[in-house]
Amino acid sequence: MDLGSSLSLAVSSFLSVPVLAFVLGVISVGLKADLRLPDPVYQATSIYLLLAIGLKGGVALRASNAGDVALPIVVAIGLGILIPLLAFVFLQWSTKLNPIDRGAMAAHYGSTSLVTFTAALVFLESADVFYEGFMPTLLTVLEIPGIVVGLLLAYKFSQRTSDSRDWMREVFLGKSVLLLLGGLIIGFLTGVQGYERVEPFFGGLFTGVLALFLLEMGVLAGRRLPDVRTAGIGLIGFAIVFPLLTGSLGIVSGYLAGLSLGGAMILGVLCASASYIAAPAAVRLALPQANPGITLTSSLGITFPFNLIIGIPLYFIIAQALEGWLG
Amino acid sequence: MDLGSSLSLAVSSFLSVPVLAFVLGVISVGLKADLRLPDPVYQATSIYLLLAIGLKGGVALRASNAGDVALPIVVAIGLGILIPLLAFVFLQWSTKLNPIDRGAMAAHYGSTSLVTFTAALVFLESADVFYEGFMPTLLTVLEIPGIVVGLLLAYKFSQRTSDSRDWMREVFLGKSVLLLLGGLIIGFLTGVQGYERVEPFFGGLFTGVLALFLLEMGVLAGRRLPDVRTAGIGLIGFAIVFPLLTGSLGIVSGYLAGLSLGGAMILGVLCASASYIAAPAAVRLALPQANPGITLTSSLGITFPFNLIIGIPLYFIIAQALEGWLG
Amino acid sequence: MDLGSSLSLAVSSFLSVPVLAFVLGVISVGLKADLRLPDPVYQATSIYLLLAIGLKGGVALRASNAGDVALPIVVAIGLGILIPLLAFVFLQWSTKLNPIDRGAMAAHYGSTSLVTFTAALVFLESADVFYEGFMPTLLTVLEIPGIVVGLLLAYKFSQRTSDSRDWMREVFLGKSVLLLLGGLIIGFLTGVQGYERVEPFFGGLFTGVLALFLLEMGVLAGRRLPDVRTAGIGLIGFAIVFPLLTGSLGIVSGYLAGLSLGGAMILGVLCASASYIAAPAAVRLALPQANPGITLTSSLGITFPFNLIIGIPLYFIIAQALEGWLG
Amino acid sequence: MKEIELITIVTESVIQSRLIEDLQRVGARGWTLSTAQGAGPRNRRVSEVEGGNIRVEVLADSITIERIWQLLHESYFPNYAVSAWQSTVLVSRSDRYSNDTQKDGA
Amino acid sequence: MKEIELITIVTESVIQSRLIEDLQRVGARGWTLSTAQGAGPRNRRVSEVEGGNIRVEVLADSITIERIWQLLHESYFPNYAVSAWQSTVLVSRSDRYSNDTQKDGA
Amino acid sequence: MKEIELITIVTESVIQSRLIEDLQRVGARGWTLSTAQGAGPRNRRVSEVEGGNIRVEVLADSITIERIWQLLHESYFPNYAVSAWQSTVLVSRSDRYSNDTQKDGA
Ligand SMILES: Nc1ncnc2c1ncn2[C@@H]1O[C@H](COP(=O)(O)O)[C@@H](O)[C@H]1O
Ligand SMILES: Nc1ncnc2c1ncn2[C@@H]1O[C@H](COP(=O)(O)O)[C@@H](O)[C@H]1O
Ligand SMILES: Nc1ncnc2c1ncn2[C@@H]1O[C@H](COP(=O)(O)O)[C@@H](O)[C@H]1O
Ligand code: NA
Ligand code: NA
Ligand code: NA
Repeated sequence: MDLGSSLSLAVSSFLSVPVLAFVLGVISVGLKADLRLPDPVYQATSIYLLLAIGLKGGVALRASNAGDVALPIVVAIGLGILIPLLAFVFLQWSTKLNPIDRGAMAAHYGSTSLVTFTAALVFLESADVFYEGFMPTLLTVLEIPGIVVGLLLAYKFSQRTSDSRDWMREVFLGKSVLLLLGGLIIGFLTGVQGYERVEPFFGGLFTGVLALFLLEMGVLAGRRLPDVRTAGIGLIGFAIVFPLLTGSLGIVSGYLAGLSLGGAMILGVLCASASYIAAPAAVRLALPQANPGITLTSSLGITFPFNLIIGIPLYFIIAQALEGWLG
Repeated sequence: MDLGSSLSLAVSSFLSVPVLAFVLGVISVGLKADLRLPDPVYQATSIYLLLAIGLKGGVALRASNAGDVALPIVVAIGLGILIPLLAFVFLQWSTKLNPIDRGAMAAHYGSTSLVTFTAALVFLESADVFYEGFMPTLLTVLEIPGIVVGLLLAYKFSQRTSDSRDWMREVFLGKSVLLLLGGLIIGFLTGVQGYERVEPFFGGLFTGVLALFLLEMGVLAGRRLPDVRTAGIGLIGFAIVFPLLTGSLGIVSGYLAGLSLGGAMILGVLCASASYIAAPAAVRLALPQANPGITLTSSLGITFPFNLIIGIPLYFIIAQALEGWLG
Repeated sequence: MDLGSSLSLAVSSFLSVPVLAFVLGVISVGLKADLRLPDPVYQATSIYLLLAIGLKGGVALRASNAGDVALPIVVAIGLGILIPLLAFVFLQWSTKLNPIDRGAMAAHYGSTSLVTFTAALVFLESADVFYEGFMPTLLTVLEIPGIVVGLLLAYKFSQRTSDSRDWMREVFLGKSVLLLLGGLIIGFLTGVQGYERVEPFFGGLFTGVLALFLLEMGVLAGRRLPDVRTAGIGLIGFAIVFPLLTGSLGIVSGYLAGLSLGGAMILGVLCASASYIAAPAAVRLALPQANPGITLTSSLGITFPFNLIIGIPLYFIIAQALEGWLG
Repeated sequence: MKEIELITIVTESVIQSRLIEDLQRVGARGWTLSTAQGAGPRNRRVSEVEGGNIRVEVLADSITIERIWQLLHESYFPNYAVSAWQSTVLVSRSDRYSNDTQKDGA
Repeated sequence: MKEIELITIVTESVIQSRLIEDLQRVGARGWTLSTAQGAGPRNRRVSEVEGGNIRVEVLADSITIERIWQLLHESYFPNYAVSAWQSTVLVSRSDRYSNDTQKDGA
Repeated sequence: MKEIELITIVTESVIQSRLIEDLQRVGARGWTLSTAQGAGPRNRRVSEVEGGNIRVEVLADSITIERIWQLLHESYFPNYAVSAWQSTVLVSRSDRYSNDTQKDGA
């Protein structure tokens, strides 16, 4: 596949219903007419996406060879520890944030974004590119370590003692981890036959529900835009350059772990994406002194739209370019 | 198709799941056991219907010839201006309402009802009758002018000055307009291929979700029934006769604008239907002195059920009858 | 079908997505991270299930022979009166509950559980076993009499006078009865052709939505588990032994009423299951002195999980065993 | 501005319609209701399955409030999970809420 | 602990954004809003279709509260379904809510 | 009828379970919670993504209320978006809410 057709993929990715719904959400904020879903529906949608991703991944995991899965999991854990360290150092260099805010940022960028991941799957499926079905396992694995490392960095470098009372629970037993993990296990146990019976719900509706969810994400991201303008070049730079860096790191690691083009690209997306659900809640509890305005502006206001619109096709192009050497 | 088969169509329309669900909702009010959907789910359902209608219309619009669409749009705008004027005059003649309430009524009947429109589409699809796919464009076009003309009439004839602070926004950037228009544009941009990926959600579920929505509409309409009894013959007459008039006007205009049987019938439905979501909100903000009891009793308690159960098959029969001369 | 394949059916029933989702819900409570659906979504899901069950049953009812349906209905009414009497006596013998609490329990066990019924349908469909399509009619018929008899027993034996002000309405015109009955009638009127248009929504999504609902039920049941430990052997014994008894009674009665293997098994499930939605609400209004802790612990904390995981395959095996003699 | 009494009642949502009817029967001319969750010393209820608590506020003259307390004591406190509290607040247009002086005749 | 005024406004949800804007315009430095249902002597509204009532609470100094009452009298009481009541409550960090002494300079 | 204190706390929903635990730890025997939205002078929070505010009411004796204020000052005011206010209300069955006289032994 040459660059021309890659670019046309990028355009058709932008013109997919979910991405356009995101843009509609952003625009609606500008028009002061937020197209938000009612909160309970937004929550239900997010439960649906987590379970659906988990289920599908579990079914695929069962069909996979344990040997094929083990190395990517180990690599993902390594990346989950490495990336927040990189973020912490990068931010010291590019911004004047204090250690607490840097730890908070590290926790966000060390963890992952379900929706970005999902959009990448939809991208590959539209393009008919193969990826390893067990990728949701890596999503689950990458969810937690980044948050823990980020928080520990903040505690260490701010010389505060941690009241780990509820954040441990929040991190390890948060709803998103439980639903993903639960879905994985259910999918694994039920297998192809069991999945078939719920496929019209968890499979057929998936892209449509994602579009609805992205409409809402567009509103949330749009509300952050005014803050982006005042965020400072250091933070904006981080929110765009850092994902490119970790995205490429993820792709290379993916190839080295034996993943296919699609799998390597998705590992790249996982590394490049920043959490805006699990991490913010955990950080708010564990690091109340951190300024949530900064982390959300960066992860939700800049990195998320960047990844969704530019990043996903870009990581794909990068993965294609590297395939010859590493794939 | 002769009258006999038209009548059998009418019966089978009444016996469709969405219409029967509406009847169930009405009956449940009589039994004091309102079968309402929880409010957030009702709102989400309405977002879904607007987006789904818009998307499908946008995909069809792209496949249409600009020339075929232009004339119907112009005609629709003309009808959107004419109908509230007719309503204002008709009401002066048939009721004792003051100019403010007449303006409020004109705004409701000048705008359109999404659900009536949708039920008409489902009717035509069940009957395998062709209609122009771009009809949602006309729905969007007809949403706004009627409300504006109605409000201006009220201001002019009550010699009040308008505090147009928020109603302009409410009218032009209300959620329903944004979702419809957004859906249209997304559908237009994404085309058939993009739509295919969300079709199981936005297409496949459509009639079922409409049934759920109509259950709720039945409850809302049923609650208006006690007020209908005390409404006075003038208002009741208006709520039934006026739609017949504007419905026929719409059908004739549709044929003159070059629409097919199905298209003309749907333009008739759009003209005959009265808004009960966009208009009430705008009127409440712009004309707080108007009595919402009157407008909702008329539009939701009489015209909506009338159109849903009798009107839709009737407009179809009228459209068939006129097809020979005008089609 | 021999015992071996029956057992393998039981295992594959346990490994179905809905049952595993239930288990996930229970576990999440143990991990203090309740995976509850937002309340409005839970309510909407329950409306959906009731309507969907009713619709499908109504379509099947229309296709049935009146003669084939009449006897099972009469038998179901008889069981609806008999079972609460049995429960009342059984509890006097096995526990020290006062007449009010026994009446409350009788009302719960005399009525039925939609979700257990639904899970049984899904079980039979997975196993490709025929059942009479009109079974939802029996579900509807069995909903009410048990509650009434249970309440009357409580009043009689506690020598209290009943303030029947709102419980009559609650029992006879509760939402679940209205939705089931409404669905049945709509299905009956609309027939196969009308149903086809909403099948992707009400049929295709059914098992998936059930899985989501069971996730929530798992949380609710899991919250009852601490109470189960302190419930006393008499109550626990009742909650497990009584369903086995009434389940077998239902199966035998089903065969005698001319039902097939699948139909008899489902009648058994209806008899064995205890209400945890309609009955609790009615009992709370009609018997405020009754302790809801006891009835919910028994019906939701013990009987429901027992039926879902062990009961359904067990009733199927019993029905198979009896088929030779009675079927 | 006039003083009037405000009573807030938190109870199980399953008895919502009965409570509202009862309140109107003893003289309340209006009410405002929100949904709520809660815990208390009694905590014996079915509401978990049925959607939690309701929180009802009623503005009324002190005679009506007196009757509401009586209603709660007779029909609600013994068997249902209820908390209720009363305070005095200032309103304008006080005849909207009171049965003493039905000037606005609604 | 200092005394400050609390006004609670219950009205139709359709005018939510206008009301919030108006409150801020006359000096409220914050607000808390919940959704609600209700009935009252007037009951003339469109809210049923649009999602019921809202219940807005504003803590403010008495001058601002005075201006809020005036706002209600001029723009809301005549045409919308509204109930409102005022009471005095104790807060800590009272300068957060008051315009009298803007020490925290927000 | 006895007087008792009512404290209302509005804060970010993300800390709901921590707050409820803390309230019970310092002696609250019950609580009522509704969801809410809001704005204030601080407005620094993550709640937008997580579902807005919560509004918690606690009836308690004045010693417990005193301890709740202390809790808020130490653990909540510094870092979270919080508003809180206190008032005195009348309740019947006051021993349900108070730790002074635990007559009902719950
Ligand atoms: N001390 C309290 N403060 C605030 N609300 C309370 C208190 N105690 C009880 N409640 C509320 O009253 C409801 C009923 O209490 P109970 O009857 O003890 O179950 C609870 O669910 C709470 O919503
Ligand atoms: N006496 C009252 N007590 C509590 N709330 C009231 C009362 N009267 C009216 N309300 C509330 O104020 C809203 C508007 O009242 P109205 O203007 O009479 O329609 C109602 O929907 C109720 O929520
Ligand atoms: N003046 C006020 N009146 C009512 N509620 C307020 C006020 N100020 C703040 N709040 C509430 O307290 C929350 C936290 O305020 P803040 O700490 O300023 O972000 C806000 O989201 C509001 O719900
Ligand atoms: Na990442
Ligand atoms: Na119209
Ligand atoms: Na039963």
